[in-house]
Formats: sequence, C-alpha cells, structure tokens
Amino acid sequence: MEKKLGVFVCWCGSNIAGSIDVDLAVAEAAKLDGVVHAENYMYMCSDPGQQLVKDTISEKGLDGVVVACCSPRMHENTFRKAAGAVGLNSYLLEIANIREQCSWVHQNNKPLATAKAVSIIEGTLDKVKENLPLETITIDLTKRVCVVGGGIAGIMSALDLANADYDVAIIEREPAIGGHMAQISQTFPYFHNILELLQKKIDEVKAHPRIKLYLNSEVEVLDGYVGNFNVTIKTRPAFVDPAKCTACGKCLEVCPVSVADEFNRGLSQRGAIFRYNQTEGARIPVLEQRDCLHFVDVEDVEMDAGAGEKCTACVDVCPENAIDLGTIRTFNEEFVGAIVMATGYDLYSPAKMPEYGAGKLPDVIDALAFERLLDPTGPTKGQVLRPSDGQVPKKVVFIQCVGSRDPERHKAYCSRACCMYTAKQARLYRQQVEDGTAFISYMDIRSDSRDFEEFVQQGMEEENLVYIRGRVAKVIQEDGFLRVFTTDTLSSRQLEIEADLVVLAMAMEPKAGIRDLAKKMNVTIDGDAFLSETHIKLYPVESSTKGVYLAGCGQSPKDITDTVSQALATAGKIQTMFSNETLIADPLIAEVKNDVCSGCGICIDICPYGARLMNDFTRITDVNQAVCQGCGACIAACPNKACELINSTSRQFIRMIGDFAGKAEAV
Amino acid sequence: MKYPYFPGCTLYTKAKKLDDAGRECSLKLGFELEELKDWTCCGATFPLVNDQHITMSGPTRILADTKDQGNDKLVTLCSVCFNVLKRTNHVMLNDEERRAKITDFIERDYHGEVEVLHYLQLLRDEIGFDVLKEKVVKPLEGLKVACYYGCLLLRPVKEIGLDSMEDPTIFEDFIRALGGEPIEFPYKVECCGAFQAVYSMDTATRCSRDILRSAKNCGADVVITTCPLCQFNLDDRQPEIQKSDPGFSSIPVVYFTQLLALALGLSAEDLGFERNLIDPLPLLQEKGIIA
Amino acid sequence: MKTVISRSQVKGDFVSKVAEISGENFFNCYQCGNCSAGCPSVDEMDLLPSQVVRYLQLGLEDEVKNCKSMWVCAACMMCHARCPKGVDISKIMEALRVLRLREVGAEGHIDVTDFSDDYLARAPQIAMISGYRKFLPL
Amino acid sequence: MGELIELTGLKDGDPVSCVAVFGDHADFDSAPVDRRVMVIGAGITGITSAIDLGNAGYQVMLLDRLPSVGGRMLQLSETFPTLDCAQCTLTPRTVESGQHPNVLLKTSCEVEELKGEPGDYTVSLRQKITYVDWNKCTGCGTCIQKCPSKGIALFERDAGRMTAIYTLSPQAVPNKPVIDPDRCRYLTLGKCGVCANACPVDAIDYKQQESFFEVQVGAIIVATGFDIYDWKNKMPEYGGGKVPDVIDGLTFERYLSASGPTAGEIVRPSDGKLVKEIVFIQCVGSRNPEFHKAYCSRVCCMYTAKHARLYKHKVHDGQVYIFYIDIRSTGKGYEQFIQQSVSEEEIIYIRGRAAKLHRDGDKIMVQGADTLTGKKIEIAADMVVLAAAMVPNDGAQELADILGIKCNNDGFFVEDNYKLSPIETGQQGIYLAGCCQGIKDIADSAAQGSAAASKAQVFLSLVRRQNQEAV
Repeated sequence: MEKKLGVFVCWCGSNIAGSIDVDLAVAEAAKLDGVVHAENYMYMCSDPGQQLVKDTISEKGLDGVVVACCSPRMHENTFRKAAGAVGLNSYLLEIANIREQCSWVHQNNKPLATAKAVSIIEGTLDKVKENLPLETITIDLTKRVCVVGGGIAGIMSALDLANADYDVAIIEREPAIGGHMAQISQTFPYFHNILELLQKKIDEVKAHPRIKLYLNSEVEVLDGYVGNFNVTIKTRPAFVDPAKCTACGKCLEVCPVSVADEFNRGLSQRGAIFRYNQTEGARIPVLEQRDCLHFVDVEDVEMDAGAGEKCTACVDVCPENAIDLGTIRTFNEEFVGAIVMATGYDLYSPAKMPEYGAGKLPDVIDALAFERLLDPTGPTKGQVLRPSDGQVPKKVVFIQCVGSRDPERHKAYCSRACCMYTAKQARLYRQQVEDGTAFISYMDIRSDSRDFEEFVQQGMEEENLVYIRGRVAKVIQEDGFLRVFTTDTLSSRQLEIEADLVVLAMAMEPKAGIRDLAKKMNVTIDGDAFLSETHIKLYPVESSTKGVYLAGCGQSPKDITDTVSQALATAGKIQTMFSNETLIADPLIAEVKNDVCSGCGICIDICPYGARLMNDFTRITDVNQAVCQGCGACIAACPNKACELINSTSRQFIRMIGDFAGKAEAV
Repeated sequence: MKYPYFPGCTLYTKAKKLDDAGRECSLKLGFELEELKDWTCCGATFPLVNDQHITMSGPTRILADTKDQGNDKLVTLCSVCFNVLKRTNHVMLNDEERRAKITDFIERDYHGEVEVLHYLQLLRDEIGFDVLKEKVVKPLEGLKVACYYGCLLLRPVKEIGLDSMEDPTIFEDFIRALGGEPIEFPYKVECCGAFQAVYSMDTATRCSRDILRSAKNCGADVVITTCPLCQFNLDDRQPEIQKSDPGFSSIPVVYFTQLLALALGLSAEDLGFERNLIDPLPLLQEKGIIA
Repeated sequence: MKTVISRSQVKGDFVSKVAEISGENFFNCYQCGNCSAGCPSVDEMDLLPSQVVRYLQLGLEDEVKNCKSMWVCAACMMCHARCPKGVDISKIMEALRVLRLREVGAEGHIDVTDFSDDYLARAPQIAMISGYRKFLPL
Repeated sequence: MGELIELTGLKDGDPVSCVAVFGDHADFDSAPVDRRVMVIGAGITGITSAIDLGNAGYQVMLLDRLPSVGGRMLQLSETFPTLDCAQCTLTPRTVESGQHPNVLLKTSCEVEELKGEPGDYTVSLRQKITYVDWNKCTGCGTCIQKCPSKGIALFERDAGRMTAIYTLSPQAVPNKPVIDPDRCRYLTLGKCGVCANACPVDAIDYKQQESFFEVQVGAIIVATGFDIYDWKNKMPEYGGGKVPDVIDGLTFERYLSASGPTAGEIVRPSDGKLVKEIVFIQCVGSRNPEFHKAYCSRVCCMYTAKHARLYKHKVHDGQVYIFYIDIRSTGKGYEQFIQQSVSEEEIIYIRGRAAKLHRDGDKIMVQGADTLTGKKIEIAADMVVLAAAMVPNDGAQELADILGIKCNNDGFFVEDNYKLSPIETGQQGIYLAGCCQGIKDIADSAAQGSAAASKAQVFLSLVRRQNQEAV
C-alpha cells in the first residue's frame, strides 16, 4: 500500500530561506509521488513548528514524513520524538539535510540550490517509502562504574557516584591517589591549603564501602559496550603488604638505591623503596621494581657497599615481614555499566626547550617543581631555595606560555591554568622572601574567573609582582647566575634580567600513554591527544563511545574548580543513565540474510565494534544488536551482499542516488 | 672518492686558508674535492623577498652546472655559500612558480636535483667522525675550543636542516673527534653582526664582543668558525672591543679547517695563520700542538 | 601626537606590497615580543622588530618607511627561528629595504669610498657584496 | 504531602480572577518529595540540570521569572569556538524541557519564601500576572498580530520593535503570550481591547491578579544567570547610551542573528547604513575596581573575537578594530579560534583601553592608545560595540536571603569551597550552577548544570536511604 507522505521544509531563519526558495520547494515537493501534504515554517524545530508536524500527522493520517532542515545530527531525534508522540513510528520520519549540504554551500545561486533541495527531498521521500517501522532494542545495564585515574577528577566523580549508592572501581596507575593535586601547595585565588582539602577527599574514598581502589594499576583490556563493559585491570606488584606494614620506615633507611624522586620533580632523591608522596594514605612504602637492585643487573648501578647481587636489604630489615619481593602482577576484572576517563595531564618537558636550557640548568625548574619548593611537606620544607646551591633566590623570573600558544614549534593551545598558578606562586614567593623580586614574563594575563582578576591585581599591588609583557627568547647560565633575555613590548625595551631562579610554566599535555589507552577504550582524541567530547556545549563530558565519560585535564587543560565541575557532571550523567533498569538502543543496525551468507567471516574482521560473531551452530555470522553501531562496514565488505543495514538498504540507496543523479542531469 | 666542490669568491682570496686547509685535509682523509668548472659567485645573500628572481639566477646556474657536470652533490666550505645554495635549491625543489621563472630566464633545466652539503656535514655523514678520529695524528689535547656556529650554517632550520637551531652538536662532535675539548657557551648560535660590518660597525662590534666574552667566560682558548664573515668580525673587531672594555682579553678566531689540518699533521706554516689579527700561534705552541 | 587609523590606511599600497613580496601575513603576529627579546641589533634600532610588525599591522606606513631598524637588521633569522607563530621578520625587513631602494631616486646607504684601504684589504668579499645588495639601489 | 496549595492574593468578594496555575501538575504532585527538585532559572544551565534530573526520573519544577525559557543563550547568534547556531543548539533543549514528562515549566514565576529543611523544603512562589489565561491560550498568535501598540522589544535588546502583547521570541517555550501592562493601551488608557476581541478562545484577562502557591521539593538548584552591566547610565565616556550606533555585545548578537531585527545585516541603528569600520571595546566596566567592577567577565574576549569574525563573514571589506587589555582565550580550541580569526580576517587588536568616544558627524570618534607602539590612536568608526561587564541578575541578594545562601559584594552566589565544592552552598540541598556563581561560558555553564544535577541526585538518594532506614 502506498504511504501517505508529508514534507515539512524549515527556513532555519535565513540559514535555509536565504538561499533556497522555500515556497517553491514546498510547491515542488507537493507534486511528488505520494505526497499529501507539504508546507514550510520559520523554525520547524521550535515548539510551534513541532506542533505543526504533529498536528498534520494526526490530521492527515500521514504514515511517512520528511523534514527538510538541518543535519540529522541536530534534529533527527527531535522530530522522531514528535512523530512518536502522535503515534507515527519514529523510523518512518527522515531528515532531508538541505542546510549543511545545500543552502550553506550554495549561497549565491538560489534557483540551483532550490532545485538541489527538491532533489534531496525527493530522494529522502523515496527512502521513507521503503522504511520499516522499528522498535528500539533493550540492553542490560550493570549499575557499577569504573573510574580511570585517581586524581581529583576521578576522586570527585567516584565519591558522588558512591554516595549515590553505586559501586565504583578507581584504577590508578601510581601507588597513591591524589594525582598532581597532591604536589600543589596552596590554591588560587584564596590561598587554601590544598593538602588539607585533598586529604579529606582521599580519606573519604578510602573509607567508602562502595569504592574499590586499584593502585599501581592500568586498564589492560576493555571488552563490551555501554551498560555491559568488562574491564581487565593489570596491577603491578606493590611488594609491601599493607596489612602487615606498620610504616616504621626502617626499609627506607637501608635501601642502597638513590634516584631522583619524580613526585618532588627531581628536587630530592629517593630509594627504590620509598613513600610515594606525603599524603596520609601514602605512608606505607612502595617499591619501584625498575629501580630495585633485587631486580636489575647490579653492575649497571652505582651502589653502596654491602648491597650485593639480589639485594634484599629492605626485606631483611623489616620487623614485620611485610615485604615480599616474590610478589607478581595480578589481573582483575570489573563488570561495569559506565566508565569515567579522568586521565589527567603531564607537564610538557623542559627538555624540549633548548633555548631555556633544555632541562639541564639546575636553577631553571618547571612550575610543579616550584610547587614542591612551596610545600611545607616538600623537600625544602616549604622554603624557596635554589636547587643548585640551596640559597634563597632573590630574583625569580617566572616564564609563562612555555610550549603553549606556540603553533609553530610546540602546542597551539593555551594551557589555561598557568596565568593563575604563576601569579599564586609569585605571590607566595614574595610573601616568603620579603626582599625578593618576582618578574613574570607573559603575553596576556588570563585571570578570567570570579576573583581571579582581583587576585592578580592584588599580587601587583601588595607583593609588587613585576609583570613584563614579552616572550623570553633565551635563558643562559653565566657568571653564577641566570641571564634571561626578554623584551618589554610596552616600554619597547629589550631586557636582560639577571636571575637566581627561573620557573617555567610548561604547557599541560595529556598523560603519557593516552594514545594507547584511548585506543583500548575506543574513544577518539584530537590532534593534541586530548580526549574528544561529543559536543562542546551539549555533551561536554560524553566521549565518542557511549557509556564512556570524560572529566578533567585529559579532555583539555583546566584548573581544579573546572575539573571538579566536570567530574561531578560525569557523575550526574551516569546517575541519570543508571536511573533506568535497562538501556535502549537504536535499531538501525546491520542484518544478515541467512540464506545468502556463506559464513566467510570477512565481516567479523572488518567490524570496528566487535559486533559480528560466527554462529558455531549455523556457520553463518550473527549481529550483536547491542554492540552494532550501524556503521555499514560489514555491508561494504560482504562479498555475497548478505548484509543489509536496516532502513538503509542498497535498494533504498540506489533509488536515492537515482533521484539525485536524475535531478543533477536536469540541471 | 671525489666530491664536486664550490669554493666561492672569498675562499679563493681572503679566506684562502679556509679553502687550502680543507682541500689538503680531504686528501689525508681519503677523498678529493673536485672544483666545479666555470663557477661564478653565489651572490653572497639569499634574496629574502619573493619577487627578486634575478639574484637567484647565479646560484641556480651554479647548481645547474653541477648537475650538468654529472654530479648529484655539491660541497661548500663557506657558510654563506652553503646557505645561499641550499636555500636556492630548496626553492627549486618546492616552489614551482619561482623555479619556472628563474630557469626560463637562465635557460637551464633544473629541478633541485643537487644535494648541497657543507664540508662538516660531509665529514659527519659521509666520512664519519669515528673514521676522522682514527686519522688524527696530532690530537688537539687540552685545547678548549668554542665552536661558533653563527647564523647561516643553521638557519632557517626547516630549509637547512643540518642540526638543531638552539642546541647543535655537529661542531662539538667534530672537535671531540680531533681530540680537542669543546666548551659549551650560550652564544654559539647568536649572530656576529654579519654584513652590518659595512653599515653599522657598532652592531658588529657589540655582537662580536658578546660572543667572545661568553666564549672566554666559559673557558675557551680559541674560537672556531666556518664563515669568513664571522671570522672577520670576531677577529678584526677585537681592538675596538678592547677600547670600550679594557678588561677584555683577546682570543684567537680560526677556521675549523685550520684546526683539522693541524690535527691531521699538516704544518702550521702552510695554514696562513699570519692573516689572523689575533695570532693563534702562541696559544698553539703553549698547548704543545705546534712546536 | 595622536594617530588616526582607518580602513584605507590599514590596507595601504606600501603595506600591501610589503606583505606581498615578503610573503608574510602580519596578522599572524600576536605581539609576544620574542623576536625583540632575541634580536642582536636592537641597540641600534629605533623600532623593535615586533614593533615593525605592529606598525605594519596598523598600516602606519610613514613610521615603518623611515625606521632605522630595517637597515641595522643583520638578517640573522633568529627572530624567525624562535617565532611561535612562524613569522619571518627577516623577510619583512628585507622587503622594507628593497622597497625603499627601489624608489625613484633612492640613495645608497653605504658609500664604498668611505672604507679605508686597510679595511678593504681585510674585509671578505661576502661582506662587501652583501653590503651592496642590502644597502645600495639596484 | 505534595499537594499544591493555591494562595490567592484576593479579598473576599473580589470579582477578578487570579492567574491560573498552568501546566499539568499531576506527575509532580504524585512524586514523593525526595524525588522532586526545583531549578530556579531556565537558561542553558537550568535547562541542562532539569533535563538531566528529569531523565533520571526526578520530578523537576523549572522556574523562570520571564514568560518563556531559554535565557540569554536564545538571544545569541552563533557560538564560539565552533560557530554553531545558538538557536539550533538550544531550541531542541527548550522544546525538550517543555515536553519532558518529568519537567514542569513555571514561567513568569518567582520565589517568595523558603521554609522547611534540606530534603523537604517548602517554597512559596509568586505567579506573576500575564493577563492571558495560559490554560485557554493555544499560542495561535492572533493577538500579537492584531495588537496596535508597538514598542521596544525586550528580547531584541532595544534593537527591534514588539507589541504590547508578546512572546519573547517566535520560538518561545511555552509559546504563550503575556501583556506588558506599561504599554498595553487597555491597561494604561482603558481603551482598546483589540487582543481580547481577536482571541478565538477568550484567553485574554485584563483583570488577572497575582497568585501565590507553595510546593515541596527535596532540593533546589539555583541557576539565575547574568545581566549586562548598566553601562548606559554608568559610563558616560562611552556615550552613556546616547550615541545610537554604540551598542553592547548582547545587542550586537541580535544584529548578527538571522532572526534578529535586521535579519542578520550589520547596519547602523541610526541610519541603516552598512557598517564598514567597526570598533569593539573590551572590558567595558570589567577589570575596573576604581569605578565599576573589579572582576573579569571571562567570556567577552571570546565573544568579541567571534563578533569580529562573524562581522567579517558578512562585510568582507569591512575593517575590525578591537581594543583589549589581555586576550583571554583559555577554553578548548579557544586560542586557536582567536589566532585564526586574527590571521584570516586581518583583525586589528589594539592593546589599550579606549578612553572615550564621541559622535562626529555620522562617525563615532574612538580615542584609545596602542601600548605596543606607544601611540595614541583615534579611529572614526561607523559602529562601536561594547563588551560590557556581565553582572548577576538583579534580585540575587534578595534570593540569597530567601534561600539562606551567601552572596559576595558583586552579587554572585558563593559556593562552599571554591576548589572542591564549587556547586554546594552552605545550605544542604541547595546547589549553584552557571553564571550566578561567577561568569562562565556556555560549555562551562552546561557542565556545571549537569554537576548540580549530580549533587542533587546524590543528596536525595542519601535522603531516601535515610528515610528508608528510619522506616
């Protein structure tokens, strides 16, 4: 039976109506086969616009609708929902994209653009004619969450979810949670003690019955799909049994190894067994296998006398027998419905800046190292001292945008937090060293949140921070101090500053290894390897894979406040998802014609989602309905034409192409 | 092994010592620099504006000659010639429009086929510094050398590509191969003032002063260079520097081929040190490199 | 003195010509000043290298035309090497020089008779040829 | 629990009717109080919170004091850094908020009083007079077409005209008109009644009165947004609103908008002439602790760059000048957006605050300085757009007092802890989101809207568990 079709043409203000004659388009559409109704409206997506569509469907008894408007990515859902609300099967409504694919690209030829729009409408009508009414697919939902990354983003997301009574597993690569926040001394713009704030949250995480912590751990494999993920977690051995260890610290004293402490950014040394950081939770020592003489070829390492081959100094001294060097890595599995990627950032390496000493000048340090100097629990007990000689630096030059805003050689983006933390660091330095001078080399001061501007201005007024507008060209070490070659673009002077200490506000970049992890998690990343959100405004915390959410600096550089907001947003989105007992999915997926399929299995290899499986009994391939995304890869690959995409069959497409091509010839 | 070689004007006259030593050493190292036939001046400046085709006709002709004489490489010793030829070749390779204009004008067929090599690059990439090390008969032991790169050997880095712009090492590796001790000094890639020596002598004097001071402060005995213009500025500006800065003590500035020749056992008498304003001989004697 | 800037002047002939023959888009420059910070000739300049670009952005033709900076630029290319936006100021300086030297009745900025015999005996040809190219009309 | 109490402001025997409660309350009323949330402010932030909570099965009352939802974002043309059409991004959401089975819109409605305790708040609301019975009104628009009284349009920021009976925009949700009593001829002069006569369903009610009612909710999200600083009265150096071709950024959005008063053409309000030289002045009233606001309004740098770019898309041979102090482009892709705009559109950024402007013939002379060249600059512009400071919506302090939350001197609501509790207030169960807490852009506001939804859910699930334990 022939369907009764309706066509609704949207003006999209002047977006469409400016280059397409919408009245003519409606008149032409009305003449097409099967069309019983055609009209246009200024904003079809608006309330009255949608009402118009709904009313017409009811009144005219339409059983097929084409809305000619913007991309289906924008409003397909809107209109399908509207159609569904008045009893028309949603899948009998299609969008004809006459904006992105027509009006926007043909702005100077109205007759031609109109003709093209009509042909797009005609093709879409032909598709609708063969569309089947479909029902959505139901998917099971496991109401547990896995949070990748135990920095502040991961912590805040996990706490909200756990407090909402869901089980959460936090996977942290390091031996302790807290992330970079644990390295920072005080906050801007209110000089709060960070460690105090963070410690409270860490304690909450540790005490929470709903949260399971995987330290020293990474995601090994991710299987499954939204609602039904299976995360395989690899845990490196900790070697120290927290149940036995009393944190007496004897092992720390006997370890013969001395290497740069990463947590203190190389400003102090540590043994192979060490306390990871100064948070309460990290009092139990951890042993780094790659530094330990028990595991490495001893001849390569300079060591204290007495530490022989297969060193067991720590094991021997431990009064509680808490250290077992025979521990091996373990694998665990977590079944979860949703995942939060809170993978965080690293600082871009100063080694990549040869003009600033390539990381080789001891008194040129990065901003996190300076945080360690400011931290009362840090290597200098909070005293700002030069790494080279332990003297109090009287002149400190802070250089901003190091590696940032540099599309030519480094990173094109702005790292967002540096302006504020530099102002904070300079103020804290000046509060500590009264006769010191702090110079800040900047291009633009970006103090753009509530009380940030005031914070910077106060720094200039009260701590007399000397802001110099100009990018530093070079830093050299000469005659026992650092020479900083810069310019003040405001007084038009080339400047040379003799400094005792230079602090580089290095660009923030995604955590090392993010490319591999993103691949494992099947989430897309941008050119700078930041995790990509689906839509910056509408879906700012949703990744490209359903059920995987993004929070914090892994998505783009931001400060703690914005990170926390984002983390809480992921928790909100997941709670919303978990408020249902099952999930529903789009039925527009691949379908196998059992009588044509030869069971060759090409589709299994080609499927990017792992949705195609060989049925061992029938020897033909099945489609996992929950996993299939309807991408069509298997359809193109199938040598027997045994696959079809439901409601986008080859037959439908050939007719559509015929419509477009026919019109093109006529034009 | 023969390499086609472009000496350039200055090396034929005022920097003859740079040239002579380079050629002599090549024989010691087992290769020969074969002088390009009928060469002309490279123009001494690469035109930095894109409508000045005429000044590129000279270097293009040199490169076309090289190709027509059956070569795919061309070696230079002078940084200036190296820079001009290398950048010209870059245009020939990458800028179809300018190439067409220039090759039409000089009526030659050339598409950037020749690879322009600096002598240092030849030693590093084709001969090998390890081989060089083995051929050294008089190691420059105890000689602290400031390796001064200047501008044209390195910049623009995307077109020249010889080494890192901020932190190059080829020169230091070369000196180490000769048994000398390269010192790190922060001014090794800064400009000496270049052709400002004919316009703003103050610029050349000040630039040279900063470089030499830095080299001395970092413990250098001698400064080496690949460029006759750098050598001229750094050497000849020293009396002037001393006038404004009485504390400044002079330091010899020599060509890298001169030290190479000494290390390979050539006699100091043949190396033209007498043209140097600041005489390097006392230093070389003191270090026991020459008798 | 106040300066009036306008649409016609921003796109003025001279400025457009500088952009054309240097091949540089002045608007790529965000005035960070790195070029000025590392330039070896600043002591002799009246406008910093970054300011030369700035004046070109604003179309302030007279100031740029008559600046001393273009003549004391040694074309060392350090500015370009470190520019985070890839602007090649040595090309812009060259364009300014070239356009000045191409003007009808342009005078040279060096006079070879000013040089002493002693100087000429020692200065390498490169210096003299570069000098002719950079400072004398074609 | 949960019944809706109507408290009319009427005296006995009063002949007039009160504002009828609009919308279907059945679902809201039948939900337990620990499943009900009130969202105050229906801009992008509030809508995001409301839809998130609605999707999570909560009954949400989405409140706005204006007659329709959408807030400031609906006034915008295209948004940075992707140049997506703001309407296209937002209208699906406004429509969804209007159609969502779990979201109850309450427009033209304000909070009067708060009682009760966290998890069980009783909020007194005032339904403002609309002069239209929304239960009867079909949104046909006949009244608007017929209304003879034209005046300045609120939604168009003085740039367009509208009738005395109006909807904020043609796409208003709910699509029901209200009457502006100050301009209605019937209400001011006692004569007219055109709309009442035209209305096919007899929905016009000139005698309507305010009504008051109470609702019980478990949690409250405050998302009351921002307004533009009153530069017209406070900044005489920029013409004090008396130079017609000097407009603020939000007004310029209407000029850029295809559905705006000029259908997207950039012409001068004074004479309709195409604008060839345009000056943008940033930090107008912001970063000025001495005379105006000390804080930075955060989004102006980006929207000004966007304005400049969109202007150049429309006027290819136009010239843009932007007076700025620092360019603040810190979000994802923002720096690249600015740099691309400058390089491709040859926008002239002038580092310096413009000191003054005045009208000179048909030009506006803008006096500023370029601190990079050290020159005093003067530009003869056709139009000047001021990136005026953004301030909290008026009434913020009063609302803070009602809700028992803190407000800073600038009128922004203050969170519990800036770093780790940016959403929470001192009051349990009351959360902050969007510009009312501090100026932020759409992406950050929307994220905070979702974050507030999370906080409300966490809190109410805790309340439910406690209640269960008590039972």
